[in-house]
Amino acid sequence: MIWQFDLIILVFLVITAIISLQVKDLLAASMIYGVYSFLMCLLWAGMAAVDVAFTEAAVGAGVSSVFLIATVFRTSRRSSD
Amino acid sequence: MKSLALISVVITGWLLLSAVGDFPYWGDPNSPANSYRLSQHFVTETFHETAVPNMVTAVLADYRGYDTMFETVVIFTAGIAIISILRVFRSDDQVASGQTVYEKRPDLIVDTTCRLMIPIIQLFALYVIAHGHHSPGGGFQGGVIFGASFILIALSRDLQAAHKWVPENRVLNLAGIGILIYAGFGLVAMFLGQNFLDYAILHKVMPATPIEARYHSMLGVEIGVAFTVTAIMYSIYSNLVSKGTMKEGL
Amino acid sequence: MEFFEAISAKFNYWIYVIIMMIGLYAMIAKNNMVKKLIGMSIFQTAIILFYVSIGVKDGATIPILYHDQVHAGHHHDDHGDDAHHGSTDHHDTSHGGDHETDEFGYPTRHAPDVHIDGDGFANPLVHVLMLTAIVVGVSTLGVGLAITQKLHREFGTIEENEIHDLIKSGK
Amino acid sequence: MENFFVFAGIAIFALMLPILYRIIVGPTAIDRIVAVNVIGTKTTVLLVIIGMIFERVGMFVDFALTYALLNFIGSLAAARFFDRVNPAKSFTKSEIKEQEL
Amino acid sequence: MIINTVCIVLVLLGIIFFVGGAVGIVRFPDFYTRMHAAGKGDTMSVFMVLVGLAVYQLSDFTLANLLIAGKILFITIFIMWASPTSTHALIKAGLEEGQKVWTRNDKKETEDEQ
Amino acid sequence: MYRISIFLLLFGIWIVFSGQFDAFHLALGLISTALVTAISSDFFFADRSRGTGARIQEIVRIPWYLSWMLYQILLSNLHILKLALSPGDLPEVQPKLVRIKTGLKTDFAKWFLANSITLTPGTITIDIEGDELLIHSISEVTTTGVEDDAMERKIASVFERGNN
Repeated sequence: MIWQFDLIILVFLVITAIISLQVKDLLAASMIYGVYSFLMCLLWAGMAAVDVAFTEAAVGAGVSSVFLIATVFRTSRRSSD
Repeated sequence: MKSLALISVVITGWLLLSAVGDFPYWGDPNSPANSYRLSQHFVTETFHETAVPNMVTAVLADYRGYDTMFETVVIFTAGIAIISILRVFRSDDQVASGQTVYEKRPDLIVDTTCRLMIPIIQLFALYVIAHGHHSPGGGFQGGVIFGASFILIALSRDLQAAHKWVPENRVLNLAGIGILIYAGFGLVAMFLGQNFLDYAILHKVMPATPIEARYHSMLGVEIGVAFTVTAIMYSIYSNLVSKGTMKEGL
Repeated sequence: MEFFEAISAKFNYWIYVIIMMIGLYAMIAKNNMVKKLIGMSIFQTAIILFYVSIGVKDGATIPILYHDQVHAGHHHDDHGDDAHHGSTDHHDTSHGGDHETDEFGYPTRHAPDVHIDGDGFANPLVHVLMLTAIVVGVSTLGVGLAITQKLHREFGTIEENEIHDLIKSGK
Repeated sequence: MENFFVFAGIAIFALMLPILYRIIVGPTAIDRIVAVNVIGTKTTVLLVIIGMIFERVGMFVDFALTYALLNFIGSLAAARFFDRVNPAKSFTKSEIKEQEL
Repeated sequence: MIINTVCIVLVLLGIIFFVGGAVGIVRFPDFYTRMHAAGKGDTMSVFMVLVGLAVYQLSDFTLANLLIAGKILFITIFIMWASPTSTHALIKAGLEEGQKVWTRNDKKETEDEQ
Repeated sequence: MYRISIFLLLFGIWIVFSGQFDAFHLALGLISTALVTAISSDFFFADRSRGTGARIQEIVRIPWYLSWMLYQILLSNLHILKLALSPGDLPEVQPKLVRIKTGLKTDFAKWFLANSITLTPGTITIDIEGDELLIHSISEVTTTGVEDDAMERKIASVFERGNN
């Protein structure tokens, strides 16, 4: 457990969560959700949960943002809120 | 509506925060979760009982094998659900493709980079599956990475090119085979007279001691998980990106 | 000061509640389906954060044995029998019940000389519980996105209030 | 040495702040996507540094490698999105002459 | 001791290059120039930091550590391999989206108009 | 021939990944490498008409080129650092779109050229079509630098010496 890193990441997490929900452009929102997932992976790596961090790395970088982008591509990109 | 949501969220948050005082301190080795007998047993005895250095893999595939098997089934069910929600089988489909027919301009730089990268991603995924016992990794992670390599094929070329490698029906067969591999290990153990998913008895059909039988069965189970996860990840992507028509991907 | 210490010692729990409430608010109040699903994923990761931070131990390393320990185990296996035959008395006194065998003559404990410190490794149980939750979470995200696309196919929009209006007006 | 690694990690986290600023204000979506890409690279480095602090780098290298290999997929998907939404142009021909001058 | 010094110097140099990229991303005027900072400020800095860490890893010279250093070098290779491609794909996407190319003359003209 | 060399290449990569040298893990490595070779060996080496000798010559020359490339990347980063930290309203930033023609024939050489241009000081390849490249250049110095064809000659000497 590296408390210096953890404190920084926890603050960043809240910031990215709020941004990704406030952005009106859904494409940007899904990419920023990717940043949220990167930070989560770092947090778990810092908490010594390597397998969880590995899963989050593979899922967050590889597939989850791609799924969101695919849906945004097939529906609409603008959001009203 | 928004103010109502805000009020309810604030009340819920306040209730949860008022419970925070009862939690143990962060990183306390004597907290209830850490001093629980089962957790201690998993840390100290796993290596002696299964010969696997990575405790997470051992607990995942052996001690809690039942749980993991049905998590895999949940993933499989999610894939089936997406197909039944979204897939359209009519060939003259007007609904999905509002756009004009897309002519793909091949991009030389992206195509070349992806071509050089895809086999290495696949090799890395297999490495992750095979070395789940000694380093972080295992069926779930390796499966997702392997699925991502197929997604990369579909992105760098188009969906049809990826379908030439992994046709739709073969994908679903693979997903089913994965679960069958997993359940097969449990059933063989059951037929040999032990409980479902109790791998130690498999030394009767393997050239190994009971401890090694557990070690090797875990690898087999991880391979089954990897099959299912690979197939379902690719299936979800190909359905979502084409709105169920399996044509004109991203 | 006391208040500050109370926050800093349990900072992760505070953040988990805040993140969870952000996700919950997005699920209730946001109008757009994709935003709702992002909120759902954030809610999910908040729960996983809660579980993982319960299993943290100060000064503990990752729940994988050191290379030396694993290697020592195999090393012992190779030469253990010789030592056993050579100095039976000494061995039996020092490792009383470690060399038990089952009815087939196989050892029941792998590498009995390796000592594993219970407090030196992080708690693997919470990691196992949460590892599968992530992959299952991405599958359920996929199901949600598929339902969103189905809605878009039916109604031509993914905004909740517009869908309500369309349903009320009989489409 | 461990203190040095902690310091290096904090420095890299501090350098994420300007990029978060770009994500928050970024005038267009694609600016934000570029910033996300940069954060992905920094994450890879940070994972290796965390491994150094734990003194178990061999275990942490694996998913740094995953990021190095897969971070590319997200950016590529976003780029393909723009490619599909906007009609295909031939940039080396004369269409963007006016921009060039 | 020498190895520690080499590692510290390389990591610090890498962080200085990171500063270049980060400042560039904030200060540069348009999307394309920011892309320069984002795409290139990273390659050399990642190379320096990771090579520094790989050198530190080799301070205890065994086969396992050598292979781990090799893996760290693999990370650099893959980043330097994928980074130009994603830079290219994104900048092309930006041009397709119709991002204006900022030039010195444009700026002068707008200032004159104001 | 190509399949065997791809198999050996991938197995070398596996060895670096794996780090376990007991028989069980080596056997797993052989199986995995064979599987990847079977399903996706078509991705490597698009142009398979070249002879073995030409390939070996290329492989010998590439590291020499890469070391030169590394030096260029260092210069590129120093350039960005200097531009980013220059005071005022960034007087040296004068972006421009440049179009150059290349004489390189093979796709792989073109890919190499495009990536090299992206990595070197102040230039990014936007698009490549036929033998024309569209390049975004950030300042006056780099614009003149990219119009000079030194890099192209170096790449041609690596990949296409045998052809001419």
